[in-house]
Amino acid sequence: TSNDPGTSAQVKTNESGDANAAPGQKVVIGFSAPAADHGWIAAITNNAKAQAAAYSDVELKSVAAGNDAAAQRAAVATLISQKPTVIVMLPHDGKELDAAGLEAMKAGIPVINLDRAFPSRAAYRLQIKGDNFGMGLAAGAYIGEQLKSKGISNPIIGEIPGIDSLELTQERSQGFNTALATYGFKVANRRPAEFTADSGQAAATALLQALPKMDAVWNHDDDQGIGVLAAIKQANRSDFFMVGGAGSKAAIDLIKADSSVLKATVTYSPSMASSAVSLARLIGQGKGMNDLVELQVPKEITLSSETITKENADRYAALGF
Amino acid sequence: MTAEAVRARQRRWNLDDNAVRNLGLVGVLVVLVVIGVVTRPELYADPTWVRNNVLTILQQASAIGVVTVGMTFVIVGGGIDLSVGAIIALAGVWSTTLATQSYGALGMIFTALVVGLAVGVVNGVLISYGRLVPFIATLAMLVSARGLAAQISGKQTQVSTNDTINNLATTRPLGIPLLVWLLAVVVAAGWVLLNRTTFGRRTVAVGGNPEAARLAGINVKRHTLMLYALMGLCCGLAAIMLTSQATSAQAAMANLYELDAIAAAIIGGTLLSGGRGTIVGALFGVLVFSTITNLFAINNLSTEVQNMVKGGIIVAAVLIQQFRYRSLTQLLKR
Amino acid sequence: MTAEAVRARQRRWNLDDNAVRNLGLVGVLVVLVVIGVVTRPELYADPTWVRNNVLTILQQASAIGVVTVGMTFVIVGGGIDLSVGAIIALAGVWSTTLATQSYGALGMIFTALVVGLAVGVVNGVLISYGRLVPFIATLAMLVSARGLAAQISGKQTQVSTNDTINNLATTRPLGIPLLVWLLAVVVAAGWVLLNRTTFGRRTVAVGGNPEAARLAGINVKRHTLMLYALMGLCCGLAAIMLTSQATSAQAAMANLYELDAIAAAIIGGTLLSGGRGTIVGALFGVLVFSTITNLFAINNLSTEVQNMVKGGIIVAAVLIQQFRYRSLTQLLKR
Amino acid sequence: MSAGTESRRAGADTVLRLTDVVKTFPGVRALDGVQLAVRAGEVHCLLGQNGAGKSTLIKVLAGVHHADGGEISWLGDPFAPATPQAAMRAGIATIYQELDLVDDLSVAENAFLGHERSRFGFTRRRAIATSTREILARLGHPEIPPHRLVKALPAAGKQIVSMARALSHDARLIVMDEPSAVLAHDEVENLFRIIRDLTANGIAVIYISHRLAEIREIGDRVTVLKDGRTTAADLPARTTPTRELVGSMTGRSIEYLFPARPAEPAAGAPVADPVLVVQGLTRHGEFVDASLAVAPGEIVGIAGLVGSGRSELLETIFGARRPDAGTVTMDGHRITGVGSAVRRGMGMAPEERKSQALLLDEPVYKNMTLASFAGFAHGGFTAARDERAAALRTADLLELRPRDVDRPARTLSGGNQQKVVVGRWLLGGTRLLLLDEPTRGVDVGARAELYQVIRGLAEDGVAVLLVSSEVPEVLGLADRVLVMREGRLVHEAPADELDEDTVLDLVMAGSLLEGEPA
Ligand SMILES: Nc1ncnc2c1ncn2[C@@H]1O[C@H](COP(=O)(O)OP(=O)(O)OP(=O)(O)O)[C@@H](O)[C@H]1O
Ligand SMILES: Nc1ncnc2c1ncn2[C@@H]1O[C@H](COP(=O)(O)OP(=O)(O)OP(=O)(O)O)[C@@H](O)[C@H]1O
Ligand SMILES: [Mg+2]
Ligand SMILES: [Mg+2]
Repeated sequence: TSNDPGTSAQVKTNESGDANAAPGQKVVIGFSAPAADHGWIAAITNNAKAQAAAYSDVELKSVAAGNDAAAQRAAVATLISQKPTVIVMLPHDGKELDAAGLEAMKAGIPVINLDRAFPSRAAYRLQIKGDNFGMGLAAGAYIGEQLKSKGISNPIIGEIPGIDSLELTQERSQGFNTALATYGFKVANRRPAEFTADSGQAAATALLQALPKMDAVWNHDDDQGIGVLAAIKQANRSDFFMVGGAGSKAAIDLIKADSSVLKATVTYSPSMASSAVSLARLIGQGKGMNDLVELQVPKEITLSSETITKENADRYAALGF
Repeated sequence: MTAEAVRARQRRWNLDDNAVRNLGLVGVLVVLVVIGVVTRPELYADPTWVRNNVLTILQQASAIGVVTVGMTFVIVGGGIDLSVGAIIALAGVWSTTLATQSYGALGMIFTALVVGLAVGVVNGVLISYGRLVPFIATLAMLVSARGLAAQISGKQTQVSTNDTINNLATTRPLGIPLLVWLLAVVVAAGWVLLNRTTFGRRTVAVGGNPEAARLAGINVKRHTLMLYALMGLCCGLAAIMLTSQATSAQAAMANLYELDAIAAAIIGGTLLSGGRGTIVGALFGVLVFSTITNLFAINNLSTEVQNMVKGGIIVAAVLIQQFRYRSLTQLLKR
Repeated sequence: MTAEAVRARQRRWNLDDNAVRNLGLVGVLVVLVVIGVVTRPELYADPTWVRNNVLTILQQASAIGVVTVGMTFVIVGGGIDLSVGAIIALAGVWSTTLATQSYGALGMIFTALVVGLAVGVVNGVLISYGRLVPFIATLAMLVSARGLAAQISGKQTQVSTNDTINNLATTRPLGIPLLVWLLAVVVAAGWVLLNRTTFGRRTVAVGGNPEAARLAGINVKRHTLMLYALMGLCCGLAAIMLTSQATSAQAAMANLYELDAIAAAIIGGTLLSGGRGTIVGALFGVLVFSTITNLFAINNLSTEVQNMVKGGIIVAAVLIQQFRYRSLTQLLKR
Repeated sequence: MSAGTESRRAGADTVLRLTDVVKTFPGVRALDGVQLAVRAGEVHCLLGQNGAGKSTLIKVLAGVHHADGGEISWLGDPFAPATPQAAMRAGIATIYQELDLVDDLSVAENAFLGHERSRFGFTRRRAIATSTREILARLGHPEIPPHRLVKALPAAGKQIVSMARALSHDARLIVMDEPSAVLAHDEVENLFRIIRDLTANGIAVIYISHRLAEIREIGDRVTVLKDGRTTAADLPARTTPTRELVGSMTGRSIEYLFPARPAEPAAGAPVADPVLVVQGLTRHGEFVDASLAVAPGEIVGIAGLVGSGRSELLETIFGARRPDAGTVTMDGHRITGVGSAVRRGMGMAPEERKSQALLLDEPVYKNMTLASFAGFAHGGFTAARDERAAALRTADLLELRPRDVDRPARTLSGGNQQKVVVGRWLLGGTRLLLLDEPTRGVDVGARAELYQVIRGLAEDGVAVLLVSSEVPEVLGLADRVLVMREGRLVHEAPADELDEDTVLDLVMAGSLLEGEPA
């Protein structure tokens, strides 16, 4: 989150000087991600572009994918007809764009499936994604630990997810509930927002009104969290602590300052886009990952969700978006 | 029966026309509150909570309420504006750029109002002088304005660092949130403007029968333009209100406000085809929606159940209101 | 002037009324294609690509095209339907539950059509017999149907494992995608229904002058009900088409299809207030939108620029069409 | 009582009988015990003031409204049509006072709307075109093409289509609610020919009109309504003295229809400069090279057939249409649009009250002050009380019935709506009044009042330009008469130098609907 866009891309620079970094044969990467009016997706696109720019042998053909799955299908169709070396695709919905992935693979273009998974294993060459379930688990575990250590046995826990009809939201909530269940806790009230600050404010206001006493709340997304924090301030409440999600720079700073109810955030980093572009280049050039024995890039990579707290905030400051 | 008697009855009937509709909405509100009391008695047992809850409902209704007042004018004047959410987003984003924020709170407010007004004027010009159908012109504006907002914000959520702005949402003169005062002022001004001024009279005429208005010497095009400009101004104000509430603005903010505002206006008794509408009804319409949201929250309904129930409540609200309306006028008839 | 002259002029003028509008849209389409050719000559140099591109545009237009045909009927009949996207989602989700999928392709198609029809009937009953304003009734349905769809799908994207359904989107009889054939059939049927049957003529009467229709002995309520039922059926069909394209369905699918369909119908020359509309125009309206999307894709515009430009193109398209329309009729008038 | 004897005498003949029929609207008893007996093959005229309940009565017959009390028997059986369709099936066809056509359907489709000929749901376009052509020929208008859209027809043409629809049913009774209001002289003759045809075949006709001359020519018997009650029945249409008819309608007698013209100004007295000067005004296809002038205190009438372009000329003078050539000046100032026209003190009462003049859902007083509310207002705030008072004065002047300016305009009868439209320009400082068919649908009593008002305005120095299809009205009211034919002003003379036949000769040299070239 920032008022001046594009200054904070997460890029792997070539300091290590390993062999893979040496310029190789030219790779054209087709890139498609949904229309971004949300900080996280904007960061995904920015990261991909910045990472591609860091390589002299990579050309990124970015295709904006419009507002829904159908638009993205159309965009990918035109992308395929232009025959890039590799396609990196963050689909609107993995299941809905499964067919598009299959089509590209059939046309001989390796597909790197970013973040939202295609169900068919034949639809991608590499899948690199965050761990939504794990994110919920991490948030739940943190909250459970904190409450347990405070000796609260019957806590009131609130949850503010993002757009509720998305599968990723469901996975996060499931992970959250699973972790809480191990402590014998459960969510008292759940008010979804829409990944925007104003909807976050509305949802949080409603939640606070419904729970005059609360011990902890998990807000799935740091961007909408700006509104959530504002609502908490407007309601003049401080009887609980809050955990965020995704790991925005503003959230990390706030955690470090320890000046608000926000005590932690669980990551879901858009840096995966940078990694995807790096690996797309390797796949295009037929190279493997140096630290692995395998000659080729593996088929699936899942980022783990980490918990950022006051203690480790410094280390993560650079990864905030 | 004597002419006098007829007239007296007639006047009574007319008086009750809108009042009865509003009464129906008050009934709906009461029913919603009663459901709340019955389902969560422990919450309603606490007077502080109740007072807070009322203020929360009002505060959450404030921005959309301001938009609905503007929308009522546009619809009464025979138009429609689908771009209100987009205008709010554009005004909000524009007024929270680093450059604008450097001018301080007044600069930000000024920017939001001017951007809203300007977009409204463009809408108005397209519709009145370009002769575009309002639906199409404002739909195009919706798409364009959101695009421009995304461009300006770099698709980032822009945080407001201006304390004056951010505090608007937390200030409570006389114990009532400033935003609620603002809503009250806008509603009162809207009521006077619609019912007691020549501007309002022209609005009704232009929406009710544009040809008749034109032949009576009213400048229909200019008036239409002014209606959309007014709408834009309301959106600019709402943008400030929302920005202060969320302490930030972004291109996707105020999503689908157009539908909410139109629905609230219509439920309040405004005729979608123009020529008739009430500001008080619009306010009640907004409050019904805001109260429904509150009711769902305190009962922790899941989104999908919420949605299913919400559709039903809307239908029921209109039916109740219609039923009351019909049966009451029936009674008055005898 | 002589009566003959008047009559001859009248005939010429009438003939051109809709044709001229459609001509304007064809002009807009040509301009869009020319822009494509100019900006990406290397793509247009390849005949196979061009052929494929045309088919892609048509295929992408197929589902929304079917919805727009239904929407044209509803609007011509004096109504509006905001719930089309939600109906598609509900029908799509319902027909891809594991239980439904176990009945095979026919079971799925049947389910989608019946669900669409049923929701349409509910809309129709609320509007005609419940006397709800169409805007409110279908808005409530939008909210409820999406909620129900989320409930049924458990908010998961439901994958279709039925090859017959999935292959609908890839089959190409005579080299033309099956979905395009379907669109063609629906458009042709819609044209005949609107222009050559009592149902269609009564639709014009009900929308154009409901009082006159009632006085002429038409059962306006029943007819209105049938219009929404027809709309629902179109949505059911569109749900199948979209499901086969995405090989899956989910509660959020066909998002904002209502706005697209209404916009396409209006741009095609259908009067939002009812009583006039053309099926061919609606088709052109859909094609304009689909071509714009394609143009953006091949030029790789970013979404925000796309949106900004799109609004402008919509306005320009309507202005061009209006300009041609006016100046041509002006010419014919002399 | 007399209705009772009558029916006993010719009971077998009586097809329709209404006894004590009552119909109430919110706040109004529109029908308050109506008696009516109609025989087969007769033309039964309904007379009554504006708002007497005539239209309501026929809507009850047509199944549009449902009676709250009383009995109706049709062909000897009790009858209470639930829907318009039921009435039509029973053999009652209706031509309504307000046009009931669908603009975007063709002539043939309108004629057969609701009972389309179809095969498996497909309209038989050729069949209905053929039938429509036959009916139109029977109506004397073979030149109206069945496939033309109704919106492209002039008002008179639409009336013909309404009649065609009534004739397309196999009716035993045809009800006509002021069918002649939008017809010109020759068209009325044609209408009468058709009515005679119908009655010769044993079909009964209920005929409503405010023109006594027509009733005398075509009617057999007259029933008079007043305030929703039958006040006289079974009057012979041809022989009942006018005094008696008007008396039972209004409860008083009308001595002079037209007010006397003021004495001629002494010869040589300075003639006032004209307020309005129109020069060479042209709109292609509507009217050509129209030049005229109107002086303060002068009433200038324009006579002509329906479709001769008078309305268009008036609207163009008012600035509501843009001229292709020519100028309009008021007091030497160019008029470029409605705004400037109204500012200079011009007012126009347009021809189509519903579509061009009224806010149907707004109260009467707001309709009356639509052009003048800004003048009543103080600093942008409206003065509703002053407006209501002024509107009430006008309502009294024009005998508005009911005399209630707070009810929505929609609930007024047609004639009373017309009074509201004219009344609008009696408020405020109008200096030039353009009147397009100001008495369409207005009853005899109110008409006399209206003439008085117009004359009174002229005496106060207001200039009046009057368009009317009723030649006696133009001759009786105007000081000077212009005759318009096919878009051209063909003759000009002081009113007292013209008589009805002369004007008709001038006007009839060619009629648009007849299709003969001039
Ligand atoms: N829909 C309605 N609601 C309320 N009052 C009505 C309605 N329709 C008619 N009225 C009232 O009923 C009375 C009779 O009206 P009606 O139209 O039958 O008069 P009419 O005899 O046809 O007059 P005119 O000669 O002016 O056409 C009037 O007082 C009128 O205001
Ligand atoms: N909707 C229309 N479309 C095309 N031409 C029309 C239309 N209405 C009228 N006209 C033409 O305009 C001319 C004048 O029509 P209109 O009947 O209004 O004349 P008028 O003299 O004002 O008659 P009235 O006695 O009804 O006032 C005629 O040539 C007619 O054919
Ligand atoms: Mg009448
Ligand atoms: Mg005329």
